[in-house]
Amino acid sequence: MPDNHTDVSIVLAGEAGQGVQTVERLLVRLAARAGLHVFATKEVMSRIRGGVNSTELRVGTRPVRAFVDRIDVFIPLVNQTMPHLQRRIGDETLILAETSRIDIHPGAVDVPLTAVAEEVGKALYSNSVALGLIAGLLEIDAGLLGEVVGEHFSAKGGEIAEANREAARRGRELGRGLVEDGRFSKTVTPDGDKGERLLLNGTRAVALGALAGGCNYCCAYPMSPSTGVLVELAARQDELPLVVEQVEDEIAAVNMAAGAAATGARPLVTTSGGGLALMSEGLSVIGNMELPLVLHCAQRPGPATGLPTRSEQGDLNLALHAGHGDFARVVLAPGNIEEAYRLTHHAFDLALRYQIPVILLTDQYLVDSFHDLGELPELESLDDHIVKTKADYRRYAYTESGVSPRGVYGHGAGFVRSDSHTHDQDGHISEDLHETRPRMVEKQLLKLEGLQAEALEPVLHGPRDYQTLLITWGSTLEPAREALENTRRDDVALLHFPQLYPLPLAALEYLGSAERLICLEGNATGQFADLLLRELGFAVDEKLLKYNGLAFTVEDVADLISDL
Amino acid sequence: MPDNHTDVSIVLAGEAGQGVQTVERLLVRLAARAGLHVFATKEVMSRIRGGVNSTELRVGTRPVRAFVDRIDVFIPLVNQTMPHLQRRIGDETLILAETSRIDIHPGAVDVPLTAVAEEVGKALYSNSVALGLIAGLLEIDAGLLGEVVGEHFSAKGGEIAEANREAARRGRELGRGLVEDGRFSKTVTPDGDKGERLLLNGTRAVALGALAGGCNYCCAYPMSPSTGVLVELAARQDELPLVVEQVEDEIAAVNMAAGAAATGARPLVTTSGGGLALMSEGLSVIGNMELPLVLHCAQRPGPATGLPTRSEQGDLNLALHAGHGDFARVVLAPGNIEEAYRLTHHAFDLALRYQIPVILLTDQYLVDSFHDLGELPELESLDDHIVKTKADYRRYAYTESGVSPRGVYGHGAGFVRSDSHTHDQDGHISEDLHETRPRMVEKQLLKLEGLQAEALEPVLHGPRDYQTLLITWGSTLEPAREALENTRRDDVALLHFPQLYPLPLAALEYLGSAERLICLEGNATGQFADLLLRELGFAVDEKLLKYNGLAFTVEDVADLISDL
Amino acid sequence: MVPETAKQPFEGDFADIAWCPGCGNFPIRKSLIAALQGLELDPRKTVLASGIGQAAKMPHYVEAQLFNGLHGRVLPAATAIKAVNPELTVIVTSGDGDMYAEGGNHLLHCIRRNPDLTLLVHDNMIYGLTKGQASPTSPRGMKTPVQTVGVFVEPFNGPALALALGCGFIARASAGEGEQTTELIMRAVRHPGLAVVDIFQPCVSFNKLNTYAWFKEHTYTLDDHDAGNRAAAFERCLESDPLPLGVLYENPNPPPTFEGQLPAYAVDDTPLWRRKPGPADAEELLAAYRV
Amino acid sequence: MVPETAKQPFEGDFADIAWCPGCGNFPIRKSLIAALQGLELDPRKTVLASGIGQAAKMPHYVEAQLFNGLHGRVLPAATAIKAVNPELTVIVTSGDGDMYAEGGNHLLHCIRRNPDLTLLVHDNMIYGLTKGQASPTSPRGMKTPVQTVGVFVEPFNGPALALALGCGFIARASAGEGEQTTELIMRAVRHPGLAVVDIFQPCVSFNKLNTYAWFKEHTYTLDDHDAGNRAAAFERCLESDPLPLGVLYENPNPPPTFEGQLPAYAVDDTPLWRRKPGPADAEELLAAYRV
Ligand SMILES: Cc1ncc(C[n+]2csc(CCOP(=O)(O)OP(=O)(O)O)c2C)c(N)n1
Ligand SMILES: Cc1ncc(C[n+]2csc(CCOP(=O)(O)OP(=O)(O)O)c2C)c(N)n1
Ligand code: SF4
Ligand code: SF4
Ligand SMILES: [Mg+2]
Ligand SMILES: [Mg+2]
Repeated sequence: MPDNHTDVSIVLAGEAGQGVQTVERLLVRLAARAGLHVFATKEVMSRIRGGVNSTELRVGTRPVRAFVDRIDVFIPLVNQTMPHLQRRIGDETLILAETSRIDIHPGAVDVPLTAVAEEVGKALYSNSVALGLIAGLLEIDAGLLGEVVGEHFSAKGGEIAEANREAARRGRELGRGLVEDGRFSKTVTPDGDKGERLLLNGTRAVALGALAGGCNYCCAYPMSPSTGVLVELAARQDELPLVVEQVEDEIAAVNMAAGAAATGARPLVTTSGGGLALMSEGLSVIGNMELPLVLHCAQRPGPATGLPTRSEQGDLNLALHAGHGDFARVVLAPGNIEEAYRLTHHAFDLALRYQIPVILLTDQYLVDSFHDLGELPELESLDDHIVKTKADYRRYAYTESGVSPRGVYGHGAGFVRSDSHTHDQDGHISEDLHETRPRMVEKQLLKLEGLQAEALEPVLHGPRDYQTLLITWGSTLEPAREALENTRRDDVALLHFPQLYPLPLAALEYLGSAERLICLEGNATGQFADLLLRELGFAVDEKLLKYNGLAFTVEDVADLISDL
Repeated sequence: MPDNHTDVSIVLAGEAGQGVQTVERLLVRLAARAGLHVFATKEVMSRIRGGVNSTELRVGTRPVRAFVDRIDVFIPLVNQTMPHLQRRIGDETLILAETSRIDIHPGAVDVPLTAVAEEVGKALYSNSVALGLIAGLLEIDAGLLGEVVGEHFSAKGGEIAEANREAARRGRELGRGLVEDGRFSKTVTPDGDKGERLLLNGTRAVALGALAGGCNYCCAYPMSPSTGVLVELAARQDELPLVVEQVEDEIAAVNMAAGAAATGARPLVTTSGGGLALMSEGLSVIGNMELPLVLHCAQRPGPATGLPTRSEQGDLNLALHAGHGDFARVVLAPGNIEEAYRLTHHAFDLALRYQIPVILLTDQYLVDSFHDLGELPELESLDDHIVKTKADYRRYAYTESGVSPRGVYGHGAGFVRSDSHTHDQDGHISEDLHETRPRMVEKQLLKLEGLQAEALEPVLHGPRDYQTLLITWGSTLEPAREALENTRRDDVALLHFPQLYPLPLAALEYLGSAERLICLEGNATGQFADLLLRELGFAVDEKLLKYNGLAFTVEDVADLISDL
Repeated sequence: MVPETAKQPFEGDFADIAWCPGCGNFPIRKSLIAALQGLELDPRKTVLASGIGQAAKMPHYVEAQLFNGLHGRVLPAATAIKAVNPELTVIVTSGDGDMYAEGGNHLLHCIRRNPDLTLLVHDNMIYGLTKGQASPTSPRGMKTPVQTVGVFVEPFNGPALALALGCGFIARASAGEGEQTTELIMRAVRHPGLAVVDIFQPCVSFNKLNTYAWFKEHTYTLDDHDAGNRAAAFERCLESDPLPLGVLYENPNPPPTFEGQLPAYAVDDTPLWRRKPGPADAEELLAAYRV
Repeated sequence: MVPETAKQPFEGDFADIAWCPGCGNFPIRKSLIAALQGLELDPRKTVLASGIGQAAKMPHYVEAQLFNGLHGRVLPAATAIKAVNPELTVIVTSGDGDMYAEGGNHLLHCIRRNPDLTLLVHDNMIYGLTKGQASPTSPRGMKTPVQTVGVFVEPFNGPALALALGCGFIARASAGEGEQTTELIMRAVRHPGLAVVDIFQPCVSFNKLNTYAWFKEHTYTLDDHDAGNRAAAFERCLESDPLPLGVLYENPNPPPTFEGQLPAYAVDDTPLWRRKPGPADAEELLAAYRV
């Protein structure tokens, strides 16, 4: 492939606990401040120390928002490798290693990170040397580098900050040297966009979207990769009207959310697939009690414990069907960081307006990936849709939309009865099979009509008169979009679904216009393809499935397109 | 409709605890011994005393195996009714009531049950009077009546037995009187089949099928309507090599079963929808650990607590998708009592041969309905497929079928490692994304190929060159079959699916030959119709859905057919 | 004067109560209503919360706010109800299976959290609603259709467990002792923090062993017991025949409640449901993520 | 003589152990292997069972039979392993989150059932694997990324709970005290019935409070304690500073085990997995349903 990339892909590999993540964070900030576009994603092992983790940093002239296989610069900090990483190192990859310590990469160019760090003070500073090295390769201004390093280490005292600044400066010289020697020749330049930019990952986008949606109760049990949202919200519990409670297990989380919702709160539960599985019964009670709940599920590879720190899109079937019996629900799946922000807020809107559970599916890749972006959309303040009850209030009154006015305990003259049985309009247990039972089932399912009518439409990328249509949901969007843009094919387009259930009928026309449908999914059976067939009657012609624990790369999709 | 029925449908309605079930049991035995065919089903409220429960008894010349709306004789023992019961009482219904006490049924013929009982001794005997009354209507031999009543009450002592026999005799006279007065004129006669007959309900069929399949470990948490299977097996725990343990919750059940299976047992778990929902995570571990498990789910109406003692077929989606991630499973759903026996055994066979979870879906109607039947099929003794391990044993060795030899702890020189993570062939945690992860996923899913190849074929009832094909699964089979037989249409047939997943490809031809497909299901959304579309690409033309807590009746299906 | 026909608070108009005639739940209902009336609580500010079982039907038979959730899962819900609106009085009614089997884990952690709830466990030593299987508190040797050879595991000791985990108020009552039960419920509701009352309750349909008479015979009322002493309380909790009735333990310095320590109420005690973040907060926080 | 290079039983050949250098799980592993060797157990007849967490990875680092199930769910599985094959020695390794949070309900009921298992709870007062949230045993005031205002609920007292529910053997060990830990594990394995050992374990990555030094300073070894006395044991279990190490309670008359009372073993002690019903049994039972 001709090297026509407008970005540099740099991969650092190190042991857990070796500080690769600090380099990632600083570099992202540095590049963004330098006016460059930046993307960072990590893949880590399920351990706290040791092993081999890696971080990919893409720095570009144009926006970069996706994972690529290609590695332009590889910086191993550990003398060990993983086959899935090794595979990505190509002939063109510049390998920069401390060859005295790291001797498994034959073509490596020596960069004496530790030696330089020790010259400055101690070996500990070698991360700052590495940061400087990259800054040098990217021709980032020395002053800016010093500023970012200084800010980060200022809390640790002036001396340490100064030493790290010096280490970074020395690293930068190493980098500049490589450029000058012609060892590295890619240049990325700022695109001139001077607007302020945001640096977010999916975790933060979900957490902020929840707050924008008025979330005031978050209960969860820690589970990778969903814990970040809990942590992000916990950090706000002393400034905002917000209860954040780590509970004893996932079942407590969903049932606690039920109590919170019945009392008028706007609960968020965050978990991963195993936790969602445990909440299955509870989801059914949210459905039958008609309570608003947003349930964020950050997917990781299953089944069972699977790969705790990796990515997959294997919980769609569970999200669609968790719980027993028939009840109304919505499943949303943001494709990128903006969408994560917007859809989390939208999830609260739907949950509150329809009194239903809304499941928000993300994955490890999305929640852990950062990139710079412009302003986020302005969101509306959401109404609770709570009424002051009258004495004759009926929690489950039949209405035309299936949605009954929402009363809460102690607000008004009525009694609010939230019940898990088949109940009458008052919320009392009913065994009237002739009238109440079927009618109450229909009342609840009626909500699906409204939900379907306002389902978020799929978004088309690429030419309008496509022959082949690639279909994505969730985080596959960005790698697919970049691959499509790169190929500039006028016969291939991409249809991305932010809402997975109920499916928007608007999809029919898009699907019907294609000669060939290809579904891209991060699971082993093609769960969304199954759903398209079941809900819309369209059988896809081909599936591109990935289930090794990694997200799709731009190349995965590019290869697919070039084979068309 | 002309009264061309060869059976009598008798409904008794009484409070919970009033003894209606004793009458049901005795009458079933009595009729069967008299050489008549008999069917009994009950519908009860979720309470121990009071309310209105009813039992339907059909007694016929030909085999009777299904629920009908039509009531020929209605015997209310309680002065209260339920709309769904009231609706079934027609002009032709003979209502026999103690009119002094029960005054809400205008056309009732007085039968002084209590008065007669008191004459004999005490009011308590009135159930025996009622039994005799029915025996009289059915022209059952007095000697046989005395015998059956005597057997039942013998344990309570000679005097009580004698009094009940007398009460029954007097009741029989009441019945004979009604026939002689021309108040009742239906006759059913033995069909001459002198073969020994069995009287089973679905609960017993599942329990016995499990024992035939070698079940030696049953762990469960009580939940209507699945508890019967637990009770049925518990009754055998001191004669058979069988552990029956009531656990603290459903999650304990499925995880205990995992431990039992890993050690070489053949576990059965029995539950209902809410319990299955709670076991979702556990099901995923059974899948990933590759352990044999039979999970019986007796469905009741959901969502959430729903209607605990009623019937529905609303947990299919859950059975198909419970658990996170992709793994192999089988879902079977017996249509009647023979099938319940046979498929439970078959479920063990599949679970043991493929080391997978097999879910057996029944429902309240099936587990609680009795009828007489001929001999059950002879079943084979199943092999454990356990190997004696060698020192180099690998629990998850790759094989052509995806099934690895099954070792158990302490049997042989090897180490058996049952693990819930993504693991290597040895069962140790693996994070090798390049090779092990995808390969292990594929190994597990490979089993689905074998399973699909040997999937149980659907069974056609009715003419081979149908235009309209009715589709049933689970307990809808028998009402549909009877309705179809009654109509004698040569353009309508019935296709019944004993196996729901993976679906047999043989179904394609059946479905393809129909001009019109109608799916009959006991749920509100048509879950099986969705599955047919998703798996086989056939969209049904129509759905007949019932979700009021009652099973389909013969008339429900007959009405559908006559509207065709 | 209230006209004779008018219903007193909480009594409501419940024609059809699904319990068996003679069931111990009836006297408990009476005691509960008397206690709520005695405390002069406002039914509209009182939530009765429950799971599933015969005892758990109670909220449907008392005129108050109702939350009737899943079997075993009421405590996390009740904790949230109180946290989201601390102005409410929250009473949980539960059974020995609901609370000590399916709900066991939530009980442990609810005791640790110590929300200001009153937990009534109707302890009939049997599963009533599912027709007579052993419950965690069934005595050794009890035969049932599932425990055909008799229960052979140790009965669950709820009060001892609560004490071990630091619960601030633990009492035992008996349905047959109506006034005492009323009294104990009143004290439990008044206790600031989680108060557990295990109430012996005859199940006339399925437990033929632990009847009204049996409970009468095998219980005594605590007299000179120092309820403020945890070690003394432990010995009382372990007594098995006769079984003590009354307050087994009450912490003289009850620890702070869950809701009382939530940062959300540190400066503003308006119930949480009336307050929430919004887009403005999100935007303010976004500032931290600007490069 | 064993050649120097040969591995001793249970040691295995585990090049890559995923714990952090310095983690308290290393000394616990050493104590555990020493105990298993000391008891001269056959690795092929010994099952190490666990859930999920750092402690729960132990079975992957000891050469023995392995069952590594779901987070919090090991006890029901381990109970069945022992019931299906009582010839096996079953050791459960678990963490404070795994056992006392997600697994709490199973712990309660495992204590009641009393299968002959040894339960080791590696108590590091933190969630290690998920990177440092509070666990049920985290002390009040501990700040974490989730407990930003500090833990404000009562720490979970595992030994007191076990005692309240009648567990027959309860001990506390400390990873730093290797020999004592070996000793206690050996006694626990020998105890006929469920034996619980709560082992203090420094987590060097996330718990900066409860370090090796802290445990050294805040523990003492029980000396003239009457471990056969439940009331005395309760007082010891409630002690919080210093914390006692050693056997807190051992029932001199241990109650019968779960598997020992199963009807399936009443007349035949062949492990259940070698025995099963079959079609002939089903047919015999069918006779009862013939009219
Ligand atoms: C998840 C789940 N499992 C099982 C059941 C069935 N179930 C309902 S009540 C009950 C136990 C009843 O016993 P208890 O809590 O002691 O209440 P009681 O009826 O004795 O008052 C059970 C097992 C259920 N509703 N949900
Ligand atoms: C159902 C489920 N919920 C959550 C998790 C995530 N998880 C894994 S280990 C763990 C807790 C670890 O703490 P602990 O049990 O104390 O073990 P440690 O790592 O400290 O040894 C959690 C929450 C999971 N694997 N499964
Ligand atoms: S079954 Fe027992 S607990 Fe339930 S209502 Fe009847 S007597 Fe009461
Ligand atoms: S995180 Fe803590 S418990 Fe886990 S391995 Fe590291 S030191 Fe040990
Ligand atoms: Mg009970
Ligand atoms: Mg821990």
